[in-house]
Amino acid sequence: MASPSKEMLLDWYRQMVLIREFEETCHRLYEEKRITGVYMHLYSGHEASGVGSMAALRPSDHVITAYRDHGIALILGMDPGAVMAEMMGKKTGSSGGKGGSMHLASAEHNFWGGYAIVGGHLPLAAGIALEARYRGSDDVTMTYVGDGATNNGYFHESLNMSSIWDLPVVWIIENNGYGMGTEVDRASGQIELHRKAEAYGIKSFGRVNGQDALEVYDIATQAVDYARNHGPVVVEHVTYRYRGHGVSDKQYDAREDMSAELREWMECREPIKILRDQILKKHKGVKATLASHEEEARRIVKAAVEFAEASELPKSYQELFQNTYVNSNLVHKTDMSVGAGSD
Amino acid sequence: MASPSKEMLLDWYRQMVLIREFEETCHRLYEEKRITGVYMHLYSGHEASGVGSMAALRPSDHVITAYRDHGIALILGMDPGAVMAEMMGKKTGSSGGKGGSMHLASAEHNFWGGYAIVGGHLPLAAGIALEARYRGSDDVTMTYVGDGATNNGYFHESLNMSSIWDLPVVWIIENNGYGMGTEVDRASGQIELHRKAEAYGIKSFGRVNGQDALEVYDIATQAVDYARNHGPVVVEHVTYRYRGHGVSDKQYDAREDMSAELREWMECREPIKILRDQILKKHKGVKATLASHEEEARRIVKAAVEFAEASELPKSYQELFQNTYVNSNLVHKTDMSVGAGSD
Amino acid sequence: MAGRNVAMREAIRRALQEEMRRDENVFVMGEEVAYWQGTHRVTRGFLEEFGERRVRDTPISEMAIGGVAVGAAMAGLRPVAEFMTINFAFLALDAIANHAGKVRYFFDGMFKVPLVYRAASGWGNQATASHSHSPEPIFAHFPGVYVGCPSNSMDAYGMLKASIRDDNPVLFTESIALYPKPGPMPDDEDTDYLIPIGKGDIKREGTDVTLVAYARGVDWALGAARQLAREGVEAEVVDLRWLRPLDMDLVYRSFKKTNRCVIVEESLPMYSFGSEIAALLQENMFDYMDAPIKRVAAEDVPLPYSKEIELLALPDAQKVVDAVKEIV
Amino acid sequence: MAGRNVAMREAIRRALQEEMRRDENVFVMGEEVAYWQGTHRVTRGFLEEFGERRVRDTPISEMAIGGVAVGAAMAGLRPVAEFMTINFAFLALDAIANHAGKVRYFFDGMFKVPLVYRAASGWGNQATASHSHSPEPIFAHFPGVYVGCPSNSMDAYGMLKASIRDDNPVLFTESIALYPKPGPMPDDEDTDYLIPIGKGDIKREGTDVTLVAYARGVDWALGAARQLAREGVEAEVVDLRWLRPLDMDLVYRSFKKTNRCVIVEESLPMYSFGSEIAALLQENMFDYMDAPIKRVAAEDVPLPYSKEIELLALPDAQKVVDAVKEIV
Ligand SMILES: Cc1ncc(C[n+]2csc(CCOP(=O)(O)OP(=O)(O)O)c2C)c(N)n1
Ligand SMILES: Cc1ncc(C[n+]2csc(CCOP(=O)(O)OP(=O)(O)O)c2C)c(N)n1
Ligand SMILES: [Mg+2]
Ligand SMILES: [Mg+2]
Repeated sequence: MASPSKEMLLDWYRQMVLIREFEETCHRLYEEKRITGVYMHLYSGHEASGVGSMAALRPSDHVITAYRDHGIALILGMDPGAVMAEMMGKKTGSSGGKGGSMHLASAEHNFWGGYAIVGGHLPLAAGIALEARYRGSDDVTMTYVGDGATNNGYFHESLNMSSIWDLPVVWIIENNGYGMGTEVDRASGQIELHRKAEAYGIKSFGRVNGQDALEVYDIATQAVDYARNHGPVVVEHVTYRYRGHGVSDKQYDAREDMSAELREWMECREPIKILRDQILKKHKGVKATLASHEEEARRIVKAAVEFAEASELPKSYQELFQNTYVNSNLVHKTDMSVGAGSD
Repeated sequence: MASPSKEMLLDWYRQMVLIREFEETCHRLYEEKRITGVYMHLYSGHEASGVGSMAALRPSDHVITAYRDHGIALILGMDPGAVMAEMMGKKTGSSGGKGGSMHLASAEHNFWGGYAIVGGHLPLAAGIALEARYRGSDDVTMTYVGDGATNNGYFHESLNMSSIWDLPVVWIIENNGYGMGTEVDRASGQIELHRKAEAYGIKSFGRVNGQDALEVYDIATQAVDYARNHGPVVVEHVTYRYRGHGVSDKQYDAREDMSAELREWMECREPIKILRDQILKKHKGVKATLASHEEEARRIVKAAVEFAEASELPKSYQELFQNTYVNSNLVHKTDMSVGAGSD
Repeated sequence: MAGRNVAMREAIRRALQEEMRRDENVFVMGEEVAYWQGTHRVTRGFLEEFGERRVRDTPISEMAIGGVAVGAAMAGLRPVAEFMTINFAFLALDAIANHAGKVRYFFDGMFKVPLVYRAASGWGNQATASHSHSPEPIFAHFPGVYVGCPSNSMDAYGMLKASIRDDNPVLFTESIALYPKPGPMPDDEDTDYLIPIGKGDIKREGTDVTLVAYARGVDWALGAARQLAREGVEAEVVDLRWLRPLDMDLVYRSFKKTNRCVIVEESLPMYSFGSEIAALLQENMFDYMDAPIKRVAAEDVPLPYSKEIELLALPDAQKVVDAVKEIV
Repeated sequence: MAGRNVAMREAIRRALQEEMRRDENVFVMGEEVAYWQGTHRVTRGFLEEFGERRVRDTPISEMAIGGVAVGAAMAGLRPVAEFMTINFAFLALDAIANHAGKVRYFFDGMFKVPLVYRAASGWGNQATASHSHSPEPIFAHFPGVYVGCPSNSMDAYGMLKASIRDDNPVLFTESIALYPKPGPMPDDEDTDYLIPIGKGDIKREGTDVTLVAYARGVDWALGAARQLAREGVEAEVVDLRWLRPLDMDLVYRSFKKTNRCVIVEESLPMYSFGSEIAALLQENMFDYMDAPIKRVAAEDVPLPYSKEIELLALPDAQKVVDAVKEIV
């Protein structure tokens, strides 16, 4: 069993409390209408899944996910200010305000982005891994995919392609029990999602308690190692979403079974608390550090909000059209007769 | 082990020699340019797969397949003349000349057709089975799908849907070793195709020698029974295509490994010969019947060709537009301003 | 005949509910239509009333949703299959265009395909590029599937009912922005209120310019018409309602009177609704054209998240007014 | 500059081969591109020359073909992904329109997507309804992906090379009917012969009517022009070559001279190429219009198998001549 150092554990704690603070702040800002829009999917509850697995990566490895991407972005070290500015559609946002909550990315961090079409990022993951194989590099592509997404054709075609081409992808199924309002067993004929690997002849590392960062990390190191040296692998993280599907999800208030379930998860399987207990059990004299991480998280997120709110919205036609194409001369109002020819 | 009566066996023989005669005649007519077009995919070599499995059905059950559909049509009892006329695009064709080789169907026989988009018929199969479940009928939908098609998103989504909805579908994978020119192991990460059932929590009846009608029948009766009473099942038939992918496939001449393989199959695993040997081993005094079936096949196919060739081609705008819609008044040359409103 | 005001969402809900009560073969399937009560609340209460057999949640499997509906329809049911939004129906283009729209044809009339695909459509509200389309014209390009796009409660009610009762496949799109919009409805007892497939409607009479629109475009056109009226320009607003088949006679009649036209749509501008209507008008009404026909559509760009530039990209009444002023 | 005559298939093959020799990052993937040597023989010999690493057979997985190319391109390769025919690309509409065409935009320029999708297109030869489309306009509806459609060997060569070298995604369609058509090519040493994206071409000069076409439509237009010339009508044939972006200046220049236009395409008629070009012409060239602009396209029907009615459904030179005669 991989045993992370004290420094690593403390750093995970730092990441997890930062994510939680960031997400809960997003939630509040949305309620206050300081963040607008219709789509925002929070990572609260998922922290150990992302933090534990990405700790197994090296910087040259690749990461890609769906729209529930804030946590991944922060773990990779993206600037919280730029991420918060993106929530608000500001020019200083990490995607210049064009992408919003669902489309964070950072080329610098090998973070290939969050994507909004369910399953749509899965073949992209295979393509990114193909580039590594093509060049003979052994960088892996860590790919997060929801339980609901495993029922989509993209999942099937992408995993199969990764298998026949021996692509170094770690397919992490984040099974949080639901795709929107649909329980796993109402959506998938196979409820042990990791067993879908069988259909592709892909190695499975089975099902992992996604609320326990240590367990996640342990399996992730094996999975990453396998992918780096052999080919694709599947891992299933069992986790839970604390804030429902997304900001416009009103089911948690409406469905009593869901709120009871939520309370149960928050009380008995809270990932930050689990990690905290593990750290305190193993290491002495770290309480102050933990507290300082918590405080630091509040400070960082507060500063992020201030930065984001002080930033400007893009407003011009020039900004609207920019970056539709490389070398586009179409930087003004649509003129259908003017080509967007490059060069 | 299900043991079919002498009459059944003789009838299977009749069906198989009819198919072979029909297919080889199609091949010849195509070479002679008496059948035209670019797509025609023959069932020669596959006979036992279709005959043995469909023998497990009752008339109210449903059948659907892809473009390699001539054999299925003939087994169901469609008129060979109408089928041959369809090859030639004649008015008297079973699809009025609109569909051609890839689109045979017969509502009367619960044959829901041949389809040309790989995997495209699989959700239709689920939909047909849904109708049965919806009405509380226990009719099953026998669905044929190629090995290559199992790598397509349609396969994944359709099998999963059949599983969560307990639809009475028998998914028969006709594994003839290739999707066009691609061997199974170059296209699918899982080479035991029946094991894909695991991804959907679907019952699998494993892999069957698709050249042995008796073995096919034996498993098919169990599979149909299971589907009728419980839900979807998967069966894999290992078979072979004698005439390459389709009429425009020139690989069998070009690739020596393929022709050697073909010879091996034709010599050692020839489905008609296998059945013939089985019949002769079990039953006495049937040689004349077998011979008369062979002769009858030649007679029927010859008459079919004569009928087809004597029939007329559709030629009018009225025929071109007919049956685009139900109750369409668009039976003349396109007039984009005239609505095709029904009623 | 006009009864109480209800939101378009509710009009659609009621039409669907009544048709399900009326015909046991009608059922709904789609993502979150049952337990979640429909993402846009159109199937609110359906699970309770009709049960799991007729109100079927599906996995996130758009190809299968598209194709299962075809099979079920061929076999004799009348599926109403919902795509949560039209954007996800891109994944079902093959099922819709190549299967729903063609099985009747390539089997020369052997089968009927009486299904309705419903999909929420349109953009706005920072839904971002991949979730912001109004691509009805793309689907209407292909023969075989009718395409209906209502602009208000009454129409939505009558058009959906006609679609469900028709024996052909229909793609029925509902502008998300119009869901909450209130409008009159037929009287409660008038449950057979049907708007025939392919029948457009004059939403406002006028003599100076014809505004041709559908769905949300109709509101922009009406808004523009009110503004123009204050400046003495009387616009006639033609709501085509169906993109396939097109009620061009209605447009031509109006154009013969006004001799000027602006086409309004929420969709992208190229190879789109405005393209087709303008092409048809100049071809068939050449002698009546007093000015070029103008088009108001979304800008030719993916839709951004950020709200002000998102609004820049979208059409609105003011853009329609400006276009009219260029030609009157 | 024009070298020997070669078939368009061979011109495409050579362009692709040379670009692969020139740039190690270029590779091909698709169904049957390697061992089968390409369904249309465009990648004949590639496997032998470039090996399995750069010539990759795929499963029958169009969604993945569409999306893997996007990921590989973002990561720095230059994929040329083949859809065996454009019909199968319906299954990849989401990968193409929502991913290839938008990742650059929604990440505000963070990534480039230098890929080419190649697809055999068009109809004829009794390929039947689901295999008979020329739906380039549908794909060109969406901003983000350029669309190129050559009409002869020289253009195919120069356009494909430009597409491969461009840093934007390009959908490149090849009319099946044109594959065997011979035509001149650039000289052997001229391996940098490029036709810029968005640049159309006058294929024949004339003064009396402008025929606007692309791909196979160009041959019908040229055929019609020859026939018309015998009757004293000189048609100018504009080959737009690219459906996105459109070289409308070229069309306008021609139209200012001829004041009459017929648009020719292989595609279905509604919401299509002819629609857009006619709409643009009447809008921007109103004062130069001496007659309505006519459109010649396929009939608005799924394509049947049977050969005579299939031909009825397709455009041809005679239909173009007839359309011209209505307006000159
Ligand atoms: C193709 C497609 N269909 C439907 C949707 C709407 N949708 C967005 S998220 C979602 C649920 C996905 O669930 P899951 O994969 O489990 O991820 P989670 O949200 O739980 O992280 C759905 C149905 C979509 N975005 N794309
Ligand atoms: C979606 C789609 N992609 C590609 C094709 C071209 N194609 C036709 S048949 C075929 C091979 C299918 O192989 P398999 O499923 O094994 O069936 P078989 O021909 O062996 O019976 C391919 C690639 C198609 N018709 N549809
Ligand atoms: Mg989930
Ligand atoms: Mg096969």
